[in-house]
Amino acid sequence: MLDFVDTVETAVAGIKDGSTVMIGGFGNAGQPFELIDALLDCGATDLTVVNNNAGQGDQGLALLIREGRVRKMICSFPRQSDSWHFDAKYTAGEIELELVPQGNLAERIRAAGAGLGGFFTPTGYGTMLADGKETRIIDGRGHVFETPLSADVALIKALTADRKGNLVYRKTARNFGPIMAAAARHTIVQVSDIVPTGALDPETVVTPGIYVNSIVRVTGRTDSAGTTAGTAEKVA
Amino acid sequence: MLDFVDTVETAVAGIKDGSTVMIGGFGNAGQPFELIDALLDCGATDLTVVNNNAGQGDQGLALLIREGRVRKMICSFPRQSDSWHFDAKYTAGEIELELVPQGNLAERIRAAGAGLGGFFTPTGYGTMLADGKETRIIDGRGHVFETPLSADVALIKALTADRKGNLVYRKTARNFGPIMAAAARHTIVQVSDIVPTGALDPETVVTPGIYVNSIVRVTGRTDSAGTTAGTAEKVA
Amino acid sequence: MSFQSNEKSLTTSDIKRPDIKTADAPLGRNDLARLVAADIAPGSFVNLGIGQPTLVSNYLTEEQDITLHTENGMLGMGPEAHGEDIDGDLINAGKIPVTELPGASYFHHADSFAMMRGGHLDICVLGAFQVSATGDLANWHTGAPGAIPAVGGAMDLATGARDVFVMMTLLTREGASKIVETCTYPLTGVGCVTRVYTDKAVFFTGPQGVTVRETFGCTLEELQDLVPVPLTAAVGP
Amino acid sequence: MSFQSNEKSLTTSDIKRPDIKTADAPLGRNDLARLVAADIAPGSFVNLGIGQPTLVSNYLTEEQDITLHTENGMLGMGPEAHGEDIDGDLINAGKIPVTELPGASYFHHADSFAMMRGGHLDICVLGAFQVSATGDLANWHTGAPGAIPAVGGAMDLATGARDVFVMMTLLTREGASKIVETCTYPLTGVGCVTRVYTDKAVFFTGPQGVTVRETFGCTLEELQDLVPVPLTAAVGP
Repeated sequence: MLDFVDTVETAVAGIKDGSTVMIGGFGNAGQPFELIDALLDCGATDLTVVNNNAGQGDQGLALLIREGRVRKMICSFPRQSDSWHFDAKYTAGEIELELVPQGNLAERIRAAGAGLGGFFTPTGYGTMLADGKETRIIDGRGHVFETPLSADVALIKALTADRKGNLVYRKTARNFGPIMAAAARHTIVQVSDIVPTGALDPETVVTPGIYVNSIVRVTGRTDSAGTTAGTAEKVA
Repeated sequence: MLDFVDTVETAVAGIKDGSTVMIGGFGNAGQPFELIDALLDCGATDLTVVNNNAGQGDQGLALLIREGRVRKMICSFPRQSDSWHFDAKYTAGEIELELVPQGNLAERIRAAGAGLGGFFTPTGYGTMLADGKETRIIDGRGHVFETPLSADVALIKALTADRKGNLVYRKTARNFGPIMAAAARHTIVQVSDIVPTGALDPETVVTPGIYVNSIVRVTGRTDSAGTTAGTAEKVA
Repeated sequence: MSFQSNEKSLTTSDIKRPDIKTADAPLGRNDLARLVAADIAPGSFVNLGIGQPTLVSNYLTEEQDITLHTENGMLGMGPEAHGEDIDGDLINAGKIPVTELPGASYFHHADSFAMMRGGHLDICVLGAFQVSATGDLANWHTGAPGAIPAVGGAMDLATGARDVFVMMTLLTREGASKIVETCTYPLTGVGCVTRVYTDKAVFFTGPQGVTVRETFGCTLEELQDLVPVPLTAAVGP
Repeated sequence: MSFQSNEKSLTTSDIKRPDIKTADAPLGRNDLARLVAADIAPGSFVNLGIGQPTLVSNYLTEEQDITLHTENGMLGMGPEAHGEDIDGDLINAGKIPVTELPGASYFHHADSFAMMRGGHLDICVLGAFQVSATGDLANWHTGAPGAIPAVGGAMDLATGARDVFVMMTLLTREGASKIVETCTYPLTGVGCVTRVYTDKAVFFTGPQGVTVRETFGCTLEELQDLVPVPLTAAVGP
């Protein structure tokens, strides 16, 4: 079922302790900052978070990690120049890390949304990231077995939604949004704009509304991803 | 490398005997009729053909089958009210059939384009279409192992191409086109229109030009899929 | 607020029918289609199989706001197209020209079957040759010698939707029950059917066996005489 | 007309250089980038890794008509964006603002890595800590105790492109060869590197071991003194 909610607080209110939460975005592009802030405020803890990175600077996911709310990160690139909160928790042994090559991460998320039981991928074969995993030679090439990665909740950002929940994205901010929407049991989307049903060309819909559960309109952040806090606006 | 060719004959001239050829389309929607006719005329034989069906009536793929040019069909639904040419060859033991559930067929084609070694799918588990295949219980549910399905050549139909080979499709004529384009080593596309580079919105491209090798403009067939033969037009 | 589970579950209409009902007469195809339509929860995403299940679309109301999926790559399918509305590029899985409703979307075959296999469709309605007590489905192949097999999307539909409803006559022309202990026809899917709508009764199937929600023109006892598996009255949750 | 194979293959420039060439001096980073750029066949689809490989884009000519891929979901990436052209929604894999060229396209992460893994990119250019004689690559992790591992798309890039070119200095600061018999750093990919561009020579790597295409400021014999694996001059096909 699809709901249009008025505030990011309402949107995330159902997230329970111990949940696995996918968070869209690659760098700042496509990061649902306002939903992450609301997740911080709502108090849910013991979370497993799936994101390409493990937080940057002193915002968003980095703060969730600093506050000790993330039990485990599943990501491809935790260590960055400004990932100090993750670095500290990891070095202290206070956060678990499952490191996955970025393409395997994306494909595992897709597999969950697509109802597959797992797949063999050449990526990572013969490396330490295949340690302990099933391997198989297929057509003379080594492959690693990877399992689907699903989530209780996905927090993603899109450009525009219609009233059926169909989504379009903007440029490289699309990244993990479409596959996370399909892989999560409950998908919460922040959008810049909500348009009437029929206003999106059916040929150009990227995420059909079937994958979307909650939509909240958030304005106030510029596309160049400044640090201005956004505000949720009451939808029409 | 991308070529724009003047005729469907030139487009298919490189197809060799013994090739595996994917043909797009579901029913008449998205069927590249003119490319199939050219394949018939070019004389290539001993083909393995991948299509959802096994030819209808007295046109296109049905004629290829009638002429004995198809050694093997890989499809989900060969038997139709008007699949008499396939029926006759099959009953006479003159054509091999690999029957694949439609979603597994689509996913196997996608897996080939995506460079995966295979996947476990719940579809078909416990049925005769899983006979002889590896099975595995994953999270309490039975799965069948399915392998990627690639091709030497794909013949598909799209609505519009730009000069970079980017494609957009029309309504349910999209069907197998995008995944076949990615799964074949050489993808030949017939389009209704060719536009300058930059004329397609980058957000709405369905098949990026990286998956396309030859493009030919074909006009003359109406969208309601009459039986008028189309003609290839010299591209600008 | 609690989030919807991805698991198979009974829809709201089950909650409304704690007691078994008995109608005066067997249901015709259209009445059966009307009943199925009324049982689909508002806002559902539904795939209607080729043949009898297609009739269900005639009885869906605008208030229900049901979104129809067709596996050849579309959500938001409208009614069959006629006359000038016919467009060869816009067909359903039965290859019949259809129309597009506002809010529709198109996608390729792998994405379409990923949607189905991933459990995102709430309900799929299918015809059947046989359904077993535990919900095994046989609806694609008679297994007759020399028959050319053709499966299409039947196995994907059976496996993918959260709830699989079957619509069929209870008995074959020869009078044999299509609800059976074990399917003798080749299987389409294992343990996938959750509900069977027939002219004589509505059944729930699953790991616990077969229960009866309501009967049409017969008592539960009379029904039991026709069906070779133990039947019990369904109770509310 | 014959169709292009999907297998790893040498590009046209190899055919043009049957004899080993020797330049007077080692190549600087920019000259090396210029050389790599010139070796990329016209019309290629290319992914340039973060760091030194990015320099290659400065030397690609319009006539080459190279399409750049960035794994965060774009084909047709243009140069780095500056000033008013900066758009937070348009970044490359290094999270640097870039621009969009005519004919670009956007896609999601799974489609982007499917494109890479499926062998559709002609060339990927990467930096490296070490490359083995058979083309094993180590470029993601020093393996130092306590180091926080981060792999990003390195393994996918190494495994996916038809040809993987490495750009690096031949020697470490301590003077050790980065071309080695067996990598001592944790591997990124097995047997994936086809060519290594260094300041002192261009090498081909693969199942048959290491051959040298050209040297810069040293003879093949002098080069052999630096590299602990047998070197032979590359011959034309």
